[in-house]
Amino acid sequence: MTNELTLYLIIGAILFSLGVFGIITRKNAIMVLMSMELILNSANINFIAFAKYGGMNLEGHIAAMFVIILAAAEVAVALAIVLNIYHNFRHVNIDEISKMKE
Amino acid sequence: MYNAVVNELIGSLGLIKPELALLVTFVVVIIADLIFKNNKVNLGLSILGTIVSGIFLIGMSGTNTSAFANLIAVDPFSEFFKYLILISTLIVLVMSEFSEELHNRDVWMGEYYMLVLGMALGMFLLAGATNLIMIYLALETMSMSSYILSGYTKEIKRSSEASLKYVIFGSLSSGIMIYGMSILFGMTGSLDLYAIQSYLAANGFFQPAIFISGLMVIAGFAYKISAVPFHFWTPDVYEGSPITITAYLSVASKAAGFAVLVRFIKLTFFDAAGSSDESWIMMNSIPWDMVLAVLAVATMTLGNIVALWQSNVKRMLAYSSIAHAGYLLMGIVVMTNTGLMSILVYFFFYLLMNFGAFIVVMLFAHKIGSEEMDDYEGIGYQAPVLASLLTLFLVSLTGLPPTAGFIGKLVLFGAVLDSGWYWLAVIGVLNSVVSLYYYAKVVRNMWLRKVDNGKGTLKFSIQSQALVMVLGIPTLVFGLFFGPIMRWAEHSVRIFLGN
Amino acid sequence: MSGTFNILGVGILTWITFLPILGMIAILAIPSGKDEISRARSLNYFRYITLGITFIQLILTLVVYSGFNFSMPGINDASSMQFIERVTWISVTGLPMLGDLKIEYFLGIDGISMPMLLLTAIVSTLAVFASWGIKKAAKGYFAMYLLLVTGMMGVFVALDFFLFYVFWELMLLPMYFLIGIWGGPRKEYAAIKFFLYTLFGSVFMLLVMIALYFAVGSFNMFDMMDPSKFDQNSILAGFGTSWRYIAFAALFVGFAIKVPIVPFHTWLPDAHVEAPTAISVILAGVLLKMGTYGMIRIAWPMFPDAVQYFNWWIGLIGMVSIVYGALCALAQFSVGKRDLKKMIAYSSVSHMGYVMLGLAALNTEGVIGAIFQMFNHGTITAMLFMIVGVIYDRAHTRSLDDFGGMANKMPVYTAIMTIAFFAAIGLPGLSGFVSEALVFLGAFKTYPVLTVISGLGIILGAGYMLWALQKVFFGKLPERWSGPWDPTGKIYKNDDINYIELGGLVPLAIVVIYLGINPNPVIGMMTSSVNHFVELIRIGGNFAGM
Amino acid sequence: MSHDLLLKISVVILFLPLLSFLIIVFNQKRLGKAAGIIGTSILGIDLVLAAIVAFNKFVVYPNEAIIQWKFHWFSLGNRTIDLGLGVDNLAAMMLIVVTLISFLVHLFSTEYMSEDKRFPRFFSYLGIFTFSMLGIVLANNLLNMYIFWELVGLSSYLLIGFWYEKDSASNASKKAFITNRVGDLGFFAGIMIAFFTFNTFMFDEIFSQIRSGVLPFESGTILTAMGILLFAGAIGKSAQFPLHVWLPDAMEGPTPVSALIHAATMVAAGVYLTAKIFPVFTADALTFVAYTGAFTAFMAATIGITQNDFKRVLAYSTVSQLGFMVMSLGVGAYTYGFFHLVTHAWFKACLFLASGSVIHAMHHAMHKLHDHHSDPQDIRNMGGLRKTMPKTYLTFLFATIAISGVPLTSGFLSKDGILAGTLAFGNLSGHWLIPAMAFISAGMTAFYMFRLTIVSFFGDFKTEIASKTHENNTQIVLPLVVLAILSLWVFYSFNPIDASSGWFAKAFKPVETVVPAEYQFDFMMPYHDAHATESTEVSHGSHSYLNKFEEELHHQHYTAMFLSLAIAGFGILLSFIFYYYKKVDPDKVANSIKPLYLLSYNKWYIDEIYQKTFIGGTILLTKLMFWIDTYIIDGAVNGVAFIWRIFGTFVGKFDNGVVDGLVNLSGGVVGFSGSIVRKLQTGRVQTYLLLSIIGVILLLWWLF
Repeated sequence: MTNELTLYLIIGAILFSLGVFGIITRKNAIMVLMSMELILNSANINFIAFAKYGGMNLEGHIAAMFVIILAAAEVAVALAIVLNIYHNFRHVNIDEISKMKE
Repeated sequence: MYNAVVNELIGSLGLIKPELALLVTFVVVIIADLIFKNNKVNLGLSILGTIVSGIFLIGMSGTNTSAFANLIAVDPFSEFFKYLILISTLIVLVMSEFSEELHNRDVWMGEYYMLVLGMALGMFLLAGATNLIMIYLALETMSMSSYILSGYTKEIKRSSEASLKYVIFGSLSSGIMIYGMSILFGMTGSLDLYAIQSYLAANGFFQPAIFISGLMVIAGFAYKISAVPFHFWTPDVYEGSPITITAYLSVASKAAGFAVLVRFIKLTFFDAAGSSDESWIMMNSIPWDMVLAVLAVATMTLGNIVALWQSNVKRMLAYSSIAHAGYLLMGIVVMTNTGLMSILVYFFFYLLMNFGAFIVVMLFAHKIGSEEMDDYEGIGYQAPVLASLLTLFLVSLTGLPPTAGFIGKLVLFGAVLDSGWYWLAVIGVLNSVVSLYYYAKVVRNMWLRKVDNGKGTLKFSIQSQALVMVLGIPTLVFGLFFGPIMRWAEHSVRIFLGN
Repeated sequence: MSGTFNILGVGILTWITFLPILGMIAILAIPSGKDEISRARSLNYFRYITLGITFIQLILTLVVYSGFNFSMPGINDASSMQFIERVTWISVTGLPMLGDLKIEYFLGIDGISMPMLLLTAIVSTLAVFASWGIKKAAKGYFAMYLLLVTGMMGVFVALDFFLFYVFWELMLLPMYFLIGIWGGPRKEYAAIKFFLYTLFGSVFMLLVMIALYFAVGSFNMFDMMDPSKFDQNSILAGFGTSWRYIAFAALFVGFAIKVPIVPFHTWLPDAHVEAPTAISVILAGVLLKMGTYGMIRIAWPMFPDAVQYFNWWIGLIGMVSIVYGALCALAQFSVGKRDLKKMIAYSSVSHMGYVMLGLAALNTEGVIGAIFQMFNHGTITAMLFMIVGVIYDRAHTRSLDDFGGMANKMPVYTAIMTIAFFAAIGLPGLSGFVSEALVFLGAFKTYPVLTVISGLGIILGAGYMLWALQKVFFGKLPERWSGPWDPTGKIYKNDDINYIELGGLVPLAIVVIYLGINPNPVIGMMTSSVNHFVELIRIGGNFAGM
Repeated sequence: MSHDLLLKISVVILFLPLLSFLIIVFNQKRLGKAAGIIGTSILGIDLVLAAIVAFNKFVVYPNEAIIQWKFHWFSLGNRTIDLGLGVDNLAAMMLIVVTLISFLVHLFSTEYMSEDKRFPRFFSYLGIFTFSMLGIVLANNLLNMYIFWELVGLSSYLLIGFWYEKDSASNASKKAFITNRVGDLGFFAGIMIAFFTFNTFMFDEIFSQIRSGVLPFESGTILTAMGILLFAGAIGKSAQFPLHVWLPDAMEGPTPVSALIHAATMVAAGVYLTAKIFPVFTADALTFVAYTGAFTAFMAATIGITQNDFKRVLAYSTVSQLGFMVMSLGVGAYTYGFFHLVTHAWFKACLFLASGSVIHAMHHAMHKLHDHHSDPQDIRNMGGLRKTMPKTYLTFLFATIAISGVPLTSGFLSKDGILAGTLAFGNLSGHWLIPAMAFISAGMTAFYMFRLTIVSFFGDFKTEIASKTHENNTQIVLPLVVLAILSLWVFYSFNPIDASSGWFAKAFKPVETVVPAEYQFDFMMPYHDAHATESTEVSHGSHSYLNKFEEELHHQHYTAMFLSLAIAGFGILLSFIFYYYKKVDPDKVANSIKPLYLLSYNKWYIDEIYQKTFIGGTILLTKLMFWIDTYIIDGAVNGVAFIWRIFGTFVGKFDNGVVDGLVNLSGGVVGFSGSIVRKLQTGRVQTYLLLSIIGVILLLWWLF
């Protein structure tokens, strides 16, 4: 049982790492947003896994539900912003969106 | 049993009247926007809603309990921050009315008010949240509104750039936070902070996983208060956003961040039963105070020394707000109620002076079309009243008497010294000396250069000047008579510690 | 008549302190004027309001002086302070840890503050004459000037540390503007340097103030001087602990920067060289005294053990300041721009060194000498800077190379300057002598070697002062000055010093000469205070040994 | 006359010249030439009053050591600072000397300065100078002494620099003041020791405390030091080596000033001080004083031989004579030291005023000839003046005889006593160098004074200017005559070869030392101390002596007289051979001993040495200090700011510039492949994120 939990947690950790890595390395804004989803889902996996193996706690499921909902909302907002970026810059390459510095 | 739940829910609703008022206003503004299509109406309704919320807040002053089964604490501590948030919201709403940046365009303002209210709602919830999911929810509510608001002048490139950076940085931070929450949940078996605390109290041993997950959660808050090393977004976003939103972010959003940071640390990692007002007893051997002290020093030092190099006033104020976050963190480091009180006092004064400075910068920008320091040369002689007030705000930010900022620093350093963090206090005061240099740069440009340049005077509306006065007079008066604020803050340090 | 003295129900010290604020408000309310004529009229209003306010202030100070009881010691004894005004300013009770926070509006004077009060009133009144030529943004100038005066007065009458600190910092900003707006070519640099330096010093003072507050639970200076009031758990409790030494050192640095003492003095030459005449006068005449006043009023009585511990070093610093300042002043003849004002600025460093040396003496002669030297340096250096201002206004240069032979062109001016210069040298018959002699006599009893080395300052002082006198007045008049200063005759009708300038200088000269012959009016009021002070430090220091 | 009245008159005497100063200085334009009359008449009154006081002191109260008055100047609470004034025999005599010479100088100046455009101011300065000097004379304590000491410094500064348009004059006045300040520092240090030890400035109180065994730091060495430090003031004012350099330069002042300062007043102050504090000198201090005086006398005499400027020769002769006085006090011949001060005052004033008369005449002659280049003071331009200026010549000659120590003059009496004193001292203490230097100096004095007289007054006119000179009017001549008459022996002692029987020696009896026996020469200890059983002075024959020294002095009297007569005669003779009969060419002699000649001519190079060492050193030091100030202290301040700024830039760039490099680095650290690392070099936001994460990692790394 503990082994399975560990397995889930490792999957979560890998997803989290991939997400962070993606956010940091992807040039395309859309890809960045997708990486963000990975992070949120890694948290979801943790919540569900803990809920299942950590004593059938309902709170974990509820938390996962909330995260999914908020993730959707967040992506919506972020996409709108990316759209606006495209409107202004005619590209979504976040490398080159760096007018303000220092 | 159902009865009990329903009763609990209904009873709790009574405790969140201020939030409900905001929520209702939020909805009403959407509807009104559709019906009336009139910005004045939207503004009026928003202000009305804010005031109603404030009235409810006054009505329940002194409440010290918990709502919705420990989801939200309704205690004097959150109440204080809610006042701060409400005052900020009011100021932002009024300030927006003067903003040419927002009005000289075809975009409709309805969403703007709505989003400000949404953000205020998120911050209200954040100030009282005692459940990890509630914290996440509130934080996201607030964040999502702020992402949009920072890019509200969407046809301006740097505004949209700001919102993009904000959303990416914010998402990652909240992602890290929720991941940390998930682990914390797993380790302790609960999302409820009180329950987590009891678990840790019962199994009080040092566990890296708990520490790291705690740190990940704190990272989410640290980004909100722009503490080093989560401050990178701050200058860019502050510079790119409409100035009203910059001001809002630098005060209200930061206040909410501090509220939740303090509550999270205090409720989770401190011995609830053993802690007295005098000093909080830490559980485990996690040196939270040392961690925070290092963060505080790094934050204030970085904020100050980078601010030295800014030529844009708005950006300079952004870095200065980082530095102020550093000072405020010192109040948590000491881990006493005195420290907490000093944070509250400081925040209240910070609200006055920071908003004041931003409003003057905005008004100047309208007339001279620039936020660059170099363009401020001789402005003191063209707009003596506003320039004097800006000088007052900057002096207050530096922390010189007889302004409110000095009292803030006095109380803060007092708390730090009182608990024996002498080196921290020394670094703190040295930082405030450094800060003088860049604040004085603005003052220098306004008054020392192009004296009597004969350019004639800049005209500002009476209302806008009155708005600045409303902030300026208290900045001076509270510098001399700060007793009431101290008393209020003292009453507000009580955090609901569970049933 | 000692005790309180009210006018319209408000204490006289409050009047003295806040009268300039009223003046400032009046000035701010008067429009600058749009055209030439109305501008000129407003300018006159500004001048006369400022002069009037400072003059009333002077009169009130003299009223205080006339009612001052010479035999009440004060220092650490609240009951023997005079003209006390005591109102609770801020009171917050039942704070966690902080307990009852109480800050008082607590004014009063004793024999240490009375001379400073007189000095401030005299110098700030007379410096208005030196401000007569200010035309640029005159409204701001006179407003800031009055604010500055309030700050200075407040420092000398405050008996609550918090109040003291507020006044102390209050005069920073007006000073910054006064140097920064109306100063010379490098005014911005000088202004910010002054500001940063002083703030650097005062933040340490702030920390010590807070620490003392936690130790005694009040901002009242008298409580802080009373060892029995200290909370035994406080780090500052007891005597001779290293925390107390650190606290004293921090306070000392805060005050020393203001004095200024080598090596914290480098802001001074810059500030003086750039500041307009009247501000140099105020700066040298009053502001520098705030540093030493702070030491006597605060640092010394609160940390007598630390004073004894550091005393030799304080004396050494005094000696170094004396000799070093004098050498740097003398250096103005061989290097740099040979700036007369810079030379006088360095001479201030040297002369304030005497104050330190006198304080280090820790006996009646030395301390009386030190305080009297504060007063005398105030009047004498005020004269010196006014004098430099007079010639600078005419010649638009201060370089010693550009002058010579002025004695024939400006005989009255020469006479005044000779008096001032010889007073600065410490010529008997002029006030500087009495104080310097007392300092030396006192310091010799404590530190003979330091004192004798400091004596070099006397010789060097004569060197640079006479050198300057010779350069400016003697020899042949350079070709460029052979004509009248102002051929149009609009500003300067004749070549010699004019009546407005004399209005500033002659009263000071009279004070300097009179006190040189009869120092009793000033020394008399400080004797009982100083004796009490010396006793206090001595006894307090003895605790350290126990 | 009661004590009180006497003191009141003394106060009037003191303040009358100040009144003169005040009246004149504030009414310069209005008074014009009247200033001279006012000044002179006030001094005339002063002189009369001084005579009254002196008469009373000498006749009515001859046996009272001092009539004095002390009062509180100001109070320090637990003690007071007292001032006072007193008239003892010394003061009474000095009152006469100062007021008379000042009066004569005033009178002289009414004519001499009549063409000066600042005529009134000159008289005002003379007034304040006389005031200051009288203050010294009447001081009965160290503090008063110091106060007026400094005021003399000020007034001499004003007078020497009176013609300030000349750089040489303003330089000389500055030099005089600063050189004096060096001595004053020592003086003041001595005062500090005295005040520290005795808590009083009063002479009589200090003496009685020392007598009762109170010593500074309980050490005789410090007492010696105190004496020497107090004497340092005299070294400055009385132009003793090594601080004599100001005096010759001070000749830049108008000649009446030279007469006033260098004959009777300022320079006498040092000797007067030494005499006043004579009882406190220990054996070592006395030896120091004696050597200082002897060396000064010798050195100045050697310089005087070769100078060509009329006034400079007189200046060096003054320095030399002052050396005699100081030496005399040093060896213990107190009476004769002071005696020489008085006699010297008359004949030196006479010499200076006569030189003024000559210069005045030369000046007028040059004026007539429209000659503006010649030096009216150079003796090589004179010659034969006795024909054109007989009265000046006669008075000058008589004063020269007096200074050379020829019998029937006052100079003989005093100098003889001094020389006898040095012999006695040499005999008793073994310091034979002192009498040796004293006698040589006496001989040289006779030589160079006659050289001066012969070259300028005898022979033919050397220039046309000299031939066109003529005698000055009464205002100038009268003072000369008065002073010359006063140089006769008869005023001091009716016996022309022995002063000890005269009234002067009786009035100024040797004073007892107060120093404990262990620190004093045996021969200086009073007999009643040395032989405690005997109650009073020991009688030896017809004389009674205070101590062994006085006895020895008396015994050496005739030896000294013959020796001095011989040596003075030799000097005079040599002078005549060289300059009158021209049997020997002085230039040849000079060439044959060139190094010595140059040493003398260049005043022993002392000015040059000071210039190179002290002044040069100080200037170097000031430059160094200022450099330190600018570049090190201020530099450190600015440097800190600079480092802050650099740091600030660095951190500022952190957000964009440096970041790329860091990203590269961290990429490598994380171990990603090269291609991915390149892709890592991305835009800003992501860099921020990366850095945030690195920050957290660093934090964790630090914690664990």
